[in-house]
Parts: sequence; structure tokens; C-alpha cells
Amino acid sequence: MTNLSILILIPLLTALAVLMGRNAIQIRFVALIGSVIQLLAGIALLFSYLAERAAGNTAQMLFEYRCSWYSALNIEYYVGVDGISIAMILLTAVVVVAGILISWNMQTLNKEFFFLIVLLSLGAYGFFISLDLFTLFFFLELAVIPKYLLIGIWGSGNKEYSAMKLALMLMGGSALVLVGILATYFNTNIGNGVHTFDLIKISQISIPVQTQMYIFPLLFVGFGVFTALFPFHTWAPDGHSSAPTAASMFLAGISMKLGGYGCLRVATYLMPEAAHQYSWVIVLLATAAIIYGAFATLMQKDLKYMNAYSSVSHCGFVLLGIGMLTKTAIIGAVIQMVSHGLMTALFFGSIGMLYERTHTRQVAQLGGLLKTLPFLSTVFIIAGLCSLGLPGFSGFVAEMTVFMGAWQRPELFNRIATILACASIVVTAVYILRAAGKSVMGPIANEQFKNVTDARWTEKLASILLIVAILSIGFAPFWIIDLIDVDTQLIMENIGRGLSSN
Amino acid sequence: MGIEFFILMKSEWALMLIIFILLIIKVNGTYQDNAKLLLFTNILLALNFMLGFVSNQSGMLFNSMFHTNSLIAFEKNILNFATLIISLQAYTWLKNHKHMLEYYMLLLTTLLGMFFMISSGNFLMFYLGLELSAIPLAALVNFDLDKLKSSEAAMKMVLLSAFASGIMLFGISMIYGTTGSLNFAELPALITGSHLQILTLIFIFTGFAFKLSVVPFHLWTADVYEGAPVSITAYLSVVSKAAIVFVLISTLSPLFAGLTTVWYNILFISIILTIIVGNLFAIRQQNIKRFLAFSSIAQVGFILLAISAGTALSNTAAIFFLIVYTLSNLGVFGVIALVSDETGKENIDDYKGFYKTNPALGWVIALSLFSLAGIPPTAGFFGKMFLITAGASKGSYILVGIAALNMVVSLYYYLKIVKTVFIDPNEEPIVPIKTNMYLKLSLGVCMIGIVITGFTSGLYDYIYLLFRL
Amino acid sequence: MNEIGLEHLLIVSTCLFFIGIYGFLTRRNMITMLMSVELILNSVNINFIAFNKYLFPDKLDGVFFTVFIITIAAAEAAVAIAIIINLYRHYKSIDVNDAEKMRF
Amino acid sequence: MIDSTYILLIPLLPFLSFLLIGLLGRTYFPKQCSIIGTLSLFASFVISLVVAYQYFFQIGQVNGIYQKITAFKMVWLQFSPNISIDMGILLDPISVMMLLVVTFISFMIHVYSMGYMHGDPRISVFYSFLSLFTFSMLGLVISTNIFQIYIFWELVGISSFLLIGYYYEKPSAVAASKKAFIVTRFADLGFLVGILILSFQSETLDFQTLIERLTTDTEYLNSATTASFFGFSALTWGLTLVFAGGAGKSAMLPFHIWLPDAMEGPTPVSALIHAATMVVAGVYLVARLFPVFSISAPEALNIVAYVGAFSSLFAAIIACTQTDIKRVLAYSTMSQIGFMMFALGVSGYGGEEGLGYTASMFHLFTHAMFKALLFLCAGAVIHYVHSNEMNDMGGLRKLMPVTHITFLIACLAITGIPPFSGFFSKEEILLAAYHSNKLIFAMGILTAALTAFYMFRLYFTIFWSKPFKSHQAETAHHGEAPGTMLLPLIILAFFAAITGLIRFGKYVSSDGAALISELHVDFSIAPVLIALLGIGIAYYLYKKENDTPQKLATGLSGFYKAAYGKFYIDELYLFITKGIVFNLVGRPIAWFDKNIVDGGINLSASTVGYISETIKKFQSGKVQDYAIYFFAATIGFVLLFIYLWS
Amino acid sequence: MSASTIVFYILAVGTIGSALLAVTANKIFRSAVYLLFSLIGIAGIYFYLNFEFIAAVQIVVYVGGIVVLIIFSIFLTHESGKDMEKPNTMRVIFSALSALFACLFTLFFIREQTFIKTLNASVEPTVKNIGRQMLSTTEHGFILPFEVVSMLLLAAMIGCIVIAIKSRPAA
Repeated sequence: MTNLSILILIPLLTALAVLMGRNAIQIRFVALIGSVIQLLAGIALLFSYLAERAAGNTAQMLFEYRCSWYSALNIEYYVGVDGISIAMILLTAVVVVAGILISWNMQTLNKEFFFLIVLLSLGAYGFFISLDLFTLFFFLELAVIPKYLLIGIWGSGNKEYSAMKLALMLMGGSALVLVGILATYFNTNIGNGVHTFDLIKISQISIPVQTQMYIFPLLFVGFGVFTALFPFHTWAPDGHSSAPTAASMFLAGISMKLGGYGCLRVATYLMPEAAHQYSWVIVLLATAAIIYGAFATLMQKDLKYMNAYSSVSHCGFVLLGIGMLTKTAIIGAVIQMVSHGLMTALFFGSIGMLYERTHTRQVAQLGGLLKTLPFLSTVFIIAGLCSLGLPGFSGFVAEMTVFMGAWQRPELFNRIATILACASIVVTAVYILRAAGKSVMGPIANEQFKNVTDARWTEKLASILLIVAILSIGFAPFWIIDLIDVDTQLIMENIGRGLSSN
Repeated sequence: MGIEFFILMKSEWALMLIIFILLIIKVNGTYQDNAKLLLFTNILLALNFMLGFVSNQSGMLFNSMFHTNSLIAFEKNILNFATLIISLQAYTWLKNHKHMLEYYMLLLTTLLGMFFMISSGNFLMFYLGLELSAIPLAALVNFDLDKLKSSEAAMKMVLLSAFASGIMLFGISMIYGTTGSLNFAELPALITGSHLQILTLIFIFTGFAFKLSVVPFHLWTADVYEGAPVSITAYLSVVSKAAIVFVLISTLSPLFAGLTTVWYNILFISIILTIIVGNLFAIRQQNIKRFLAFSSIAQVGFILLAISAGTALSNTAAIFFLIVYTLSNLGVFGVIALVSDETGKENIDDYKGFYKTNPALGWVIALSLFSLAGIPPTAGFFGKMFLITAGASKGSYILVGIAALNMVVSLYYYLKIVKTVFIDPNEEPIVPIKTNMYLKLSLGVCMIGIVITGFTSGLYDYIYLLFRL
Repeated sequence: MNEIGLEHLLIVSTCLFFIGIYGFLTRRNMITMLMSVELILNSVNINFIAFNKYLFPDKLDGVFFTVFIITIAAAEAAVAIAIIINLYRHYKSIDVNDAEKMRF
Repeated sequence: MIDSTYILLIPLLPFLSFLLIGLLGRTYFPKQCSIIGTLSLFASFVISLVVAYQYFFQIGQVNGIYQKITAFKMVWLQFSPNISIDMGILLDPISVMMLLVVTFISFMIHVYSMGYMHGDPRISVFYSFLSLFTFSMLGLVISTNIFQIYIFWELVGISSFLLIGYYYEKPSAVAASKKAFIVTRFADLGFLVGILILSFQSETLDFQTLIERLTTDTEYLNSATTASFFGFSALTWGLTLVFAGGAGKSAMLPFHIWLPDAMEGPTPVSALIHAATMVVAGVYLVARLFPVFSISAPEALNIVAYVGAFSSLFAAIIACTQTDIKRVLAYSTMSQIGFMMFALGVSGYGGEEGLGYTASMFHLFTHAMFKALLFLCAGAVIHYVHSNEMNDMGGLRKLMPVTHITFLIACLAITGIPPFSGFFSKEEILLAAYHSNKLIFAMGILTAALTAFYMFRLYFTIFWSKPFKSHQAETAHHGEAPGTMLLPLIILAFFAAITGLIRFGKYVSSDGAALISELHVDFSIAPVLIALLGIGIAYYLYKKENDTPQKLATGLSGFYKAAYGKFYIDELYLFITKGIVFNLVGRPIAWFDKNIVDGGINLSASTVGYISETIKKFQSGKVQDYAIYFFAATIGFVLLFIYLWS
Repeated sequence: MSASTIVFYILAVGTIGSALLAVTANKIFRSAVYLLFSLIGIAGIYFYLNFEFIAAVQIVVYVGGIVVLIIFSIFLTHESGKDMEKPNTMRVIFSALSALFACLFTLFFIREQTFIKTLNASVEPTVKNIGRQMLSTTEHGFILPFEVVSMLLLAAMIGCIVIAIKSRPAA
């Protein structure tokens, strides 16, 4: 039996070890080793999961572990994973390793930096394995404040404003989540006036539709803020652009996924009837985010802003997939989460690495970097190509699955939404190619760019890790489908309940 | 009268003993060294705190004027603990203070008053306890004798508290008139809800509200907190408040059981006003003590949220939060006290770049503020969650929503301080400050408490157990 | 003796109470404000005595309450005056509106 | 059944060479990259030949009908129980034919590039891209699944992007590559939505199942043809959108604008991608879905026909005015692809009706040979002259004799002069059009005349006209290209000359059965004469340097200018994208985001601040004020809870 | 209307009247004197109600203690002769109206209320009874409050000394 708590324990110990580190080298290596161990643990988990499933275990959650925490309120420490969580855990692990590698040359306050990064990842891991709403919320909030500090202390530009905005908006989102969770909790009478936070138990209780109609928006919008749901996305551009490289990677790669995962695992899963009722709103907002984000990206002059807005657009696909409520679309949403996490981490990573060398992120001031920084520029282009949904990269698989799933909804409204979403891939191509064409291709814009050095080994390692992960999904999407198919089916059975009762 | 008399009143006896020991030392007038005496006093207080764990029995004395049980003993010990921490943190200030012994005598007298108040079985004892805790406190506020602000704060406090207790007394007299009893045990059955009694309820509530700094009865708070010596500010914001909350939970809420609707409505309005106004004012503060005043006002709103639900579970949440609040608030106050005593700086802007020069203290501030803001993994998160859960159990999601959104606003100003400490550059930051053993001890206790109180459910379960006894 | 009803006394006390409040709200001199507080406390005393006398003569609760209120009023007045005098040393004024250094 | 493993090698070899060269080549063996690439392609080509031989002569034919054989298939991405993206190999006449064409031309190009790109420091990158492209294109032609074709469709798009932008330091190359990708991407949007529609209607993505379900009378067909949107059935919409994708890749109107610009890429690339292989993908796509077009959605097929015919004529007109030789060739490509398109458009399904289909494929085949040859010759010329401009050339026939001859063969082939290959395929196309749609036939004839004219305008200007003067003011020297470049020219010239003699209909037809098409001599007289007329005019105008063309241009000033300016379609698009999309959509959205959405968030923050500022006066610092609020609140509470809310 | 009633009314009017004057008088010293009268009036009322002990305490503590203390402090602060600052007119009007209004509705509530008289036998508030109960620990004993108040007085004394003691000039 696999003990999931180790996934929390490893980062925790790493964090403590980081605090004890005496010099920069020690700290870095401790953080790196911890995160690599975590990645290995994640991979081991993946295999033991597949083994369990292959052995015919059809339980919804595997490797469950529960113990009472606050018994008076029936709060439990209850963890368990299914394929979706494992995908998220692996994503997190990969991005963390890459983030740490890319931050290798952090100059100031090493200890604090790596401590916060590990802490942030701890929040994400905990969130993904929690099956108790309270615990889940605990980890969700745990992942907020490190971001504030990471941006505020090591950021650039208008960092204080951005960090504050990010923290407040995310906390605003989690405030909504909190109210939603409590409302859910108090609507789950499991006998003798005892309520439960247990996600699985709640899913088996049918909360009155009327109540769901109030709770669902709270939960969905609350989590939606994390995943940059239009119009609550404005933390993302400012936050991403001010954040240090690793923090941007985490923010876009992991943090935004917390929201998507929550929308799926909590809001939609627990409130299937309401999800069906609100489907059109979600689709509307998601489509708006996709199109709007894409066009807003088109107008950006700063590379990080560009990628941030494009994240808004891409995360719209996640929400679109969830909002469409078909199995294929939801699978697509999950893949999109993983894919976007990897790809945007790579993108932010490469932007950060370029910035470190050129000291500008303005597209207009860059140019011809392919000549002097071939490796980094290639990474940049690969990230861009993944972003524009090129086959062979993960983005393509995810987007196509979402489109396919979305098209299964025959209503005209959904069709138009899907077509608009499809149309965004054209706009994506435009902005990606504009950026790539101007910044890494073309003549060398600045004499100083000639004296820069290409990637260090850590940076190469990080980039290659991410690229391999992206390609492994892009080339062989079947494994990730195998991973999440059964679990999506189980989720769909619950969501189908919502459909049949309508 | 027997041994029971001493055991039941052991906390009070212990306090009085300490007061008189100090009085004797003072009267003898032979001591030279504040430092040694401080060590002695702190040891006495620590012993007092330990005594709080010993043989807690339930019982009544003096014709039910005084009653106690394990919960009350626990509550008293929370106050003992807070007082001990405050005393430890006051070391730097008291080391060279002329009236060190008087400080302790007055402080412990007020603590004694609170004990009597918590243990009170009727309005007379309650009133006496209240005044016993209020009047010497006003004197203590004035203890920075050569500081103008200190006097002004004391004046504001003494006048307004007299005014407030006058109004409350009028209410008590009307309770007496309409029921013929002052005894808490008898009263609930006699209160029927005539208009005069509702007026009475409100008058009495205003007295509580004044002490608790519930909006709109809070206006004295900020001025007094700003003017008072840091250690007294900490005492006001932690001990004084906690005592009133305990009374509110154990006495006042049951008292007006017959007037549940009105009682809840009053709390409803108060909670909304308190949380919102507290936050709105906290945003704009420049002085860190003043800032903490408003932040504590907002926190009180959250506590009231739990109290409004009125179940054992919600009361547990309130008390649990109070403990967390005590730890967190004292964490900040410890640092502020040190900085204020060493450099005289009390403005938020003075703390710019504080982390660069005093990293450990910077983390203490950050951790404490996160706990106050309710950020995991600190205990504050759990405290806030339980408060809000308690509020939600009443089914009033308007309140819960307002509370949740105000957590966001409060996060803003807490983060602003964190930003000041960690991020803002400063040409002349506060110089590296040497901490003394007492302060280290107190801050260490607070930080450990902040980190572990939430994760281990033991404390919470214990309080809940006390409520169900 | 018996012609004087409880209500008469209550009217007196209530009037005194609100006169005291009026005084507290309007007098700009700290000492006169303190005097207003004394009026308030006295009105409460009358209440207690009256209730004790007319309604609940079986116990002396009201009387004792009054006694303790009077005592506390004395202590309070003493501390308050001490503080006011201390403040006077700083401001050279006992006008309450002058003491507004801490605000907003 | 064919053993699939070695068929898999056909696309995989270039892919492996791409990985090898791309990842390691630059660092470890920069010099050998070209050889590795070429060898892998050669192997692919040989295997293709074997496969073609096996298919056409051994196993492909069952009862006289060429079967569609799924040689390999694996599920790649399962969307739902019915719908999945499969990766596989489908063998049928057209895919086998395309395998041959692609591997052969690509091999030629690889060889040619060894000479053309010699000395380029980034040659490893070039060869890796070239291999990537070949892999993608091969994957495209052997697709079993409509989504598989889409995947490789995108991959050829990106390889095209990379190769056009190979000279990335030239802003014009970067712009052209961007333009190519974005325009085709826009068209691919149609393709994607078309796929979605088709997959929804047929509940499959597999070509064979899809065609079967949508051509035979099933419930799928019924629902697909009845569900109507703006008067057209779902199927028509779907196919039209799919065709839009094809039109984008094949540079049909209105998506043609990228093709001329794409000539910024190295010339071998233009030859391979933008003449012989990738640009015909659209034709291939329509051919692949031809039964559905033809049987179930004739409206969509009509659209194909008219778009093809019109593009063809349109491009021919523009080609007459251009002066950049590669651009002329680009427009000529577009024009010839138009031929193929409308040939499909006028074709019917099965038997004699299917002549257009066969003709189209035939033309695709011959065109690949002569157009690649044309480009390679042009490349040789450009290599020598260092300029693309016709005005810089002239009189090269002495200096580059081999190039001259091969170029001439190619010109004759494209012009349709017997017995060169173009004649046979073009004749069939015109015949098919004649039988089906006279208007299109007329346009075809006109285009054929124009083709003859501009091709020979090109020919005469380059190789005759004035004597050559180099830019570098060097004396004219013998300038024939190196052997690696000449060899492909000669081989291609050979094939351009003779491939017309293949009895193409025997192997490739709409329904798989052999189509025996006779050569209608009587019919072919007119087109040939018209072509000769075109050549004559070109001879008259351009044989010797004179000012007649100038006069003619002035005489036709308005039309000439319009044609020279490519009918200002680029400008129109520029206006739409810059003026409308950027200024009227992008900018307002960016403004909205900055001011309304973000402003809203900031406003809520500043509102809190404002309220805080406003209510600060309550905290006046005056004790009496506090008391008043205290007292007022008490009274207020009393009144509120006694009278208003009890 | 009997004589005792008249006495009561005189006392009541005197008390309220002087209280009003105490809160409105211009000169602080006069104000203190009016307060004195008012407190004496209240003591009169206690006498009138036969609570001699309370009346005595009232006179001793209030008249003899607090008022004297107040008068001392008036002298200490050198304010005795001056006219006091006039309060803000708006504040006067608002306070007066609200106090009056609150007074009226409180009286209204009092009128509305039915007070219930106990039926138990009464205890005379004699000094003996008061004294015995004050120090009794059994039922009706008030020893505990007594002790608490004593602590309070001690604390108040300490507080006053610390605060009011003239601080030595800074060394």
C-alpha cells in the first residue's frame, strides 16, 4: 500500500532542510534533491496506480488514508488519488524541479526563496491529494502567500502592486470557495446532525438543486479566480509579469491548475445538477476568456504580459472543457491543465532566461537572439509552438480533445462557442509568431546581445525536462488518456446524475 | 468554609499573594535592582500559570456569588498565560522603570478583577470585577508618565469607561427592578422580553461592547492603544478582551436566552459594523499600535460571529480563536515592544527594511500577522475557519460572506505590514536589536504555539470537552 | 409616605440619568464631565434604593449595590482626577477638546 | 497483406534523420548532415518504389479494382468509444503515388541542396528541417484518419514555416514565414471545424468508415444531409470547411497570398514544398474525400471547381506581370493547382465520369516533376546571378547550357506541348471540364494560353534577351552549377519529359477501377495551338531586349498595375487585420481590459480607500464626540430593536 | 396631597434643578456647588425613604469626599474663577434633544412596565442588618464584594500615587 502522506512529507522535510542550509550551494542542492525525490515518488505513484488499476481496482480513489483531525467538526485528514490527481502531481513535480533548476543562480536571500518555493509546492501537492474539503481548502490557501512573498521580494517592475493584487484576488476567490464549502458542509446531514467535509461522501448525497444553485457559483467562481476566469483574470498578467522566473512558472504552471482542478473536483463533481444548469454561463465565460485573452495577448508588448494573457486564454480551454460536461471535454480539460502547466512553465522559464541576459522583455527591443543564444531561443520557439497547439506537443492533444468534447454538445450556442474557441488558435498563431519573429528571429537588435552567453547546464536541464514532458504527452497521448480515463468515467457518472435529474 | 474555599479560589488567592508580596517589597523599599526583581516576579507569574493546571474543581462559594469549574479555570489560565507573556515582553521597558512594582501590582489587580468577573455569579460581583479590572488599567495606561499621549489616552479611557459603566449600571438597575434578582442563575427565567428589558439588554450590551471595542462603541480603542505603553496595549488587546469574551460566552449569552432573536439581531448588526469598520480604519493607519487596535477590532467581529451561533461548538471556536489570537497578537506586540523601547519608533514606515537588519524578528512579525490574517499553516487559519464555520452553522450566509470578504481586506493590510518589513527599501532601517532572554522565550512560545496549535487538534478537543462537561 | 409611588422616584432617577448624560456630552471641562458621571451613578443609586424599598424589601441587594457603587465612584473619581491632573501638567488645560493629539 | 514494418520506415527514416541531425548534427558532425539526410531519403525512396511496385502490380488489385489497404493502424488518442485519432498507413493508388512523388522529389531536393547550400554554416539545421518536412508530408499522404491528416497538415505547415524562415536574419523572410503559417492556420480553422462537423455526423474519424457512412444510404448520411444551416446541409458545410483548409494549404483564393511571399525561403525549399508537394496537399485532401464530395455534397464540389478555376486564371494573370522569377513560378504553381482543383470539381464519381479525378491526380504527378525542375533551374540561375529579378538576367543560355535545356523542357511540359508530360495531364483536365462545365473549360483554356505566355516570357528573359551582366561587374564566366545540382536537373528533366506517357488512368481512378482514357487528338489541337500562340507572343516580346513590353504595360496601365500589385489582395488583408482586427478588436479589448476590468478591480480597492478616508472623521480624537456616538448608537439600537426589528 | 408628598416633590425638584444647573452653569466652581446641592438632595431622598445609612454614606462619601476632591482639583488646575468654554451650539442642541428624547422613551417604557412586588417578608435596612450582612459569609453575606472593593481601593490608591506624584525633573 502506498502511503500518500509521503508526498506532503518530502516537501516538508525539504523545506526544513532548506532552512537549515548554511550556504547557497547547500540550499540549492537540498531543494533540488528534495524535489527530484518528490518527482521520483510521483512517478512511483503513477506506476503503482497503473498496477492497481490493471489489477482491476475500480475504486474511485486509490491509496486512501484517513484519520480524524478535528473530530468535533468531523474534519478529517483524508487523502487519496485518482488518475487526475496523479497527473497534477506529476505536473507539479516536473515544474518544481524545473523551477528550482532555473533559479539556480538566485542572488539574494537564497534560503527564503527556496523555502517559499518548496512551501508553495507543498500546498499544491496537498491540494491535489486532499479528499476532505477542509484539508483541501487549507492547502489551497497555503499556496497563496508564498506567491505574494516570491513576487514581492524577488520580483521586478511594479511588483508590490502586482503581488498585492494577486494575493487579494486569489484570497477573494478562496473566500468564495470558503463560503461555498461551508454551505456544502452544512447541507450534508449524514445523520444526527453530523455534517461532513468528505468529498466522496458528499458526492453521494444529493444536495437539493435549489441549494446547489446558490453554492455552485460560489465554488466555481472562487476556484475560477485561481484559473483566471474572465473577468477575474487581471491578477494574472500583472502577477506573472512581476514575478521572478521560477515564481511565474509556478504561478502559471501550478497555481492556475489549482483552480481548474477545484472547479472540476469540487464544484462540478459535487454539484452536478447545478453544473448542468449553469453550463451555459461557464461556456460563455470560458469562451470570452479564450477569445478575449487571445486578443488581449495580441496587443501586449512585454513578453511576460503576453504569455500571461495567453495563459488566460489557454486556461479558458480548461473551463470550456469543464463547462461542456461531456466526458471527452473533461478529459480534454484535464490534459489541457497538464499541458498548459508544462508549456507555460517552459515559456516563462525561457522568457526569464532571455531576460536575465538581455535585461529587457519588450518585444520591440529584442531581436536576433537565435544567433547568439541558439539554445534558449530554440526553447522559446518550442514553447511558442506548443502554445499555438502544434501537433507533437501537448497543447495540440489537449485542445483537440476539448474541441471534440465540446462539439458533442449539439446546441447552437455551444457550437458557436466551440467555433470561437477554435478560432482562437489562429489568433494564438499570430501572437506567438509575432513574438518569436521579432524577438528571437530577425536581425540582432542590440549590440550588447552579442556578448551574452547561452544556457547554463541547470537551465538546459530544466528546459529539456519540460520539453520531454511536453513531448511525451504530445507524441503519446494515449498514456495520459489511460491514466485519467477511468476516473473521468467515474466523475461522469456523478455528473450524469445531474443530467438525468434535469 | 474549608479547604474548598482555598481550592476553588486558588487563582485569586495566588494573585493576591503575589500582589501582597510585591507590596511588601515596595513598602520595605530596600530593593535596588529591577532586573533581579523582574526575574523573581516572572517566576512568580510562571508558578501562578502552572498552578492553573492543578486541581481544577467545580463549585460555588459565597452564596453563588462566586462559581468556578474547569472551563472557567481554563479561561483564567489563558489569562494567566497571556499576562506572563506580556510580563516577559515588558522586560526591556520595566528594566529601568521607576514604578516597576506598582506596574505589577496594578496589572495583577486588574487580572484579579477579571477573574472575579469571570467567576461572578451575580451582577454585583460582575460589576465589581469589571471596575476592578478597569480603574487600575486606566492608571496603567498613564504609566508612561512623561509622555503626553499616555495621559491623554488614560483620560479618554477613564472618562469613557465611567460613562459606559454608568449606562450599563442603569441597565443593571432596571434588571433588578424588573426581576428582583441579580443572580445569573435565577435571571434567565425572569427575563420575559418587555420593552424595558430589551432596553436593559441593550444598555448592558453597550457596556460589554465598549470593553470589547465593538463598533460603534469602539472609538476609544485606537487612541488608548496608541497612547498606552506597549505592554499595556498588548494587555488591553489580549487579556482585557479575552476576559470580556469569556464573560460574554458564559454569562451574558445564557442570560438573555429568552430574548434570542433580539440578542442575535444585535450581534448581527454589531458583527457587520465591527468587521467592516475595523478593517476600513485599519487600512489607513500609520502607527503600528493604532493599526493593531483596529485589526483587533475586526478580529472581535469574527469572535462575535461565533458567539452569535451560541452552541457549544461555536463557543469552543471562539475560545480556541482567542488562544490563537493571544499567541499571534503577542508575537507582534513582543517585537513592537522591543523596537519601541529600544528606538522609540512606532510608525509602520519605521519598519521598512526591518527584515534586512533583524531577520528573526521579521519572521516573527510575518508569522504572527499571517496568523492574524488567517493564513495557513498558522493556527490563525484554523481559528478563523472555526469561527466562520460556527457562524455558518447558524445559517446566516450573509454574515459568513461578509466575514469571508473582509478576510480579504484584512489580508491587504496585514500584507502591507509584511511588505514594509520584508520588501520596502530603507535608507536608515532600524538597527539590529539585541533581544533579551525573556523576549526570546516569550516569542519562542508564541511562534511554537502559532505553528502547532492548529495542526494538533488536542487543544480544540479539550476546550470542546470542557464545554460539554 | 405611601402616596409617593415607585414611578415618582424612577422619574427623578431617569431625569438625573439623562441630565448626567447631557452634561457629559456637552461640558468641555474634564472635571465637569466627571461631575456628570457622578450624576449618572447617583441616578442608578436612586433606582436601586427605590426598587429595594418598594418592590423587593425582602433582601438588601439594592442597598448593597448602592453602597458599592458609591465606593467605586469614589475610587474612580480619585483615579480620574489623578489622570486629569497629570494631563493638565502636559497640556496646561483641562478642556477636553484640547486633548486630541491622537486621532483618525 | 503487406508487411507493414518496412512501410513504416518510409516516414520514420526521415524522422530519425531529423532527430539525429537536429539534436546532434550541429554539434558533432556538421559536415556529414547533408549526407545522412540524403541517404535516409534515398532509402525511403527505394522502399517507396518497392511498396509501389507491390501495390500496383502484386497485391493492390483485387478483381480489377485497387483496394484501400490499411497496412498499419494504432490508436493514438481515444476521444470516445467511437471516435479516436489513429495513426496508420493507408495504401491506395493516390497515397502510393504520393509516396513516390514525395520521396522522389524530396530525394532530388536533398541531392540538389548539397550543392546549393554548400558552405552554409547552418546546413545541419536546414537538413533537419528538410527531413522533418519530408516526414510530415509522408505522414500526411498515408493517413488513415482525417485527424491524422490534420496533425501532419499542421506539421508540414510548421516545417514550411521553419524553412521559409530559414534565413531568419532577414526580416522579409521572417515576415513571409509568419504570413505563410498564419494564413494557412486561418484556413486550417475551417478544416478543423469541418472535421468536427464530419466526425459528429459520421461518428468516426477513420477515412474508410467515414466515406462509407457518408456515401451509402445510412442514418448518418440522412442526418448529415438533412440538418441544415443557412440553407446548406451539415455535410456541405463540413466539406466546404474542409476544403477551405485545403485551399489554404494549396494557395487557392482567397488564401493564396502567402505563397508568393514564401519564396523568401531557400530555392530548394520552394521547389519541394511550395511547388511539388505541400501545396498539392489541398488537392490530395479533396481527392481523399472525393467520394463524399461527389456523391453526397455536389454543392461543395461545385465550390471546389469554381474556386479552382478562378484561382487558376487569377494567378496566371498576375504571373504575366511579375518580375521576380520565383514569384512568377509561385503564381504559376497556384495556377496549376487551380487546374487540379477544378479538375476534381468537374469530375464525377466512377467510370468515365471520373476522368477529372484521374486527370487531376495525373496533373499533380506531372506537375510535381516539371515544377520542381523549374524551381531547381531557377535556383541554379539565382545561385549564379545572386538575384531573383528577371531584369538582372538575360543571355544565360551560353553560360548555363544544362540549366537552359532542362528549363526549356520544363517550360514545354508546363505549357502542354506534346509529347512532354504536361500535355497529357492538361489535356485530360480540359477534356473533363469540357464535358462538364463550359465556363470552367473556357477559363481553363485562357489560363493555358496565359501559362504559355508567362512561362516563355520567363524563359526568354532569362536565357535570351540581353547579354548577361553581372552585378559584381565581373566578366561573364562559364557559370554552370556543380554536379550535385545538375544531376537532379537532368533526372527531373527526363521525367518531366516522359511521365506523360504513363497510362495513368489505369492505376489511379476515382473508384479504383482502371480508367482507360484515349488521347483525343481532335480535342487537343485547340489547346496546343493556343499554347503555341502564347509562346509566340512571348517570343515576339521577349526574345530580344526591346521596349514593346513596356509599351504594352503602359497601354494596359490600369489593369497591368492591378495585376502587378497582385490585385491588392495583400493590402486588403492587411487592412482587415491591421485596421479591423487590431484596431477595432484587439485595441478595444486591450483598452477594456486595462480600464474596465482591471479598472473595476482597482476601483473596488480605491473605493475601500475612499470610504476609509471619508469615515475617518468619526475618529476625531475628541472624547466627547466618542461619547456622543456611543450614546446615539445606544439610542439607535434601542429604537431599532424595539420598534423596527423585533 | 400630604406633607410628605410635598417634601418629596421639593426634594425631587431641588435635586433635578440643581443637577440641571450643575451641567449648565458657566463657572466651574458654581457647577461644583450645584452638584453638591444635588447630591445633598439625593441624600434627602434617601432619608425620606428611611435609608438613613445610605443617606449618611452618601453625604460622607460624596459630599465629604468626592465633591471636595473635585473642588481641590479645580483649584489645582487654576480654573475656578474663569468662565468655562462654551460648548458648540450644535452639540448642545443635539445632546439636549437626544437626551430628552431618550429620557422620554425610557420613561415611557417604565410606565409600560408592570413591576411586581415580592411577597416575602421585608428586611429593615438598618445599620445593624447592613453591617451584619456586609461581613457575613453565609447567605445574604457580602464579604466577598467587600473584599474586592477593598482591593480596588488599594489599587486606586497605588494608581493615584504613581500618577499624581510630581515626577522629578529629568535627571
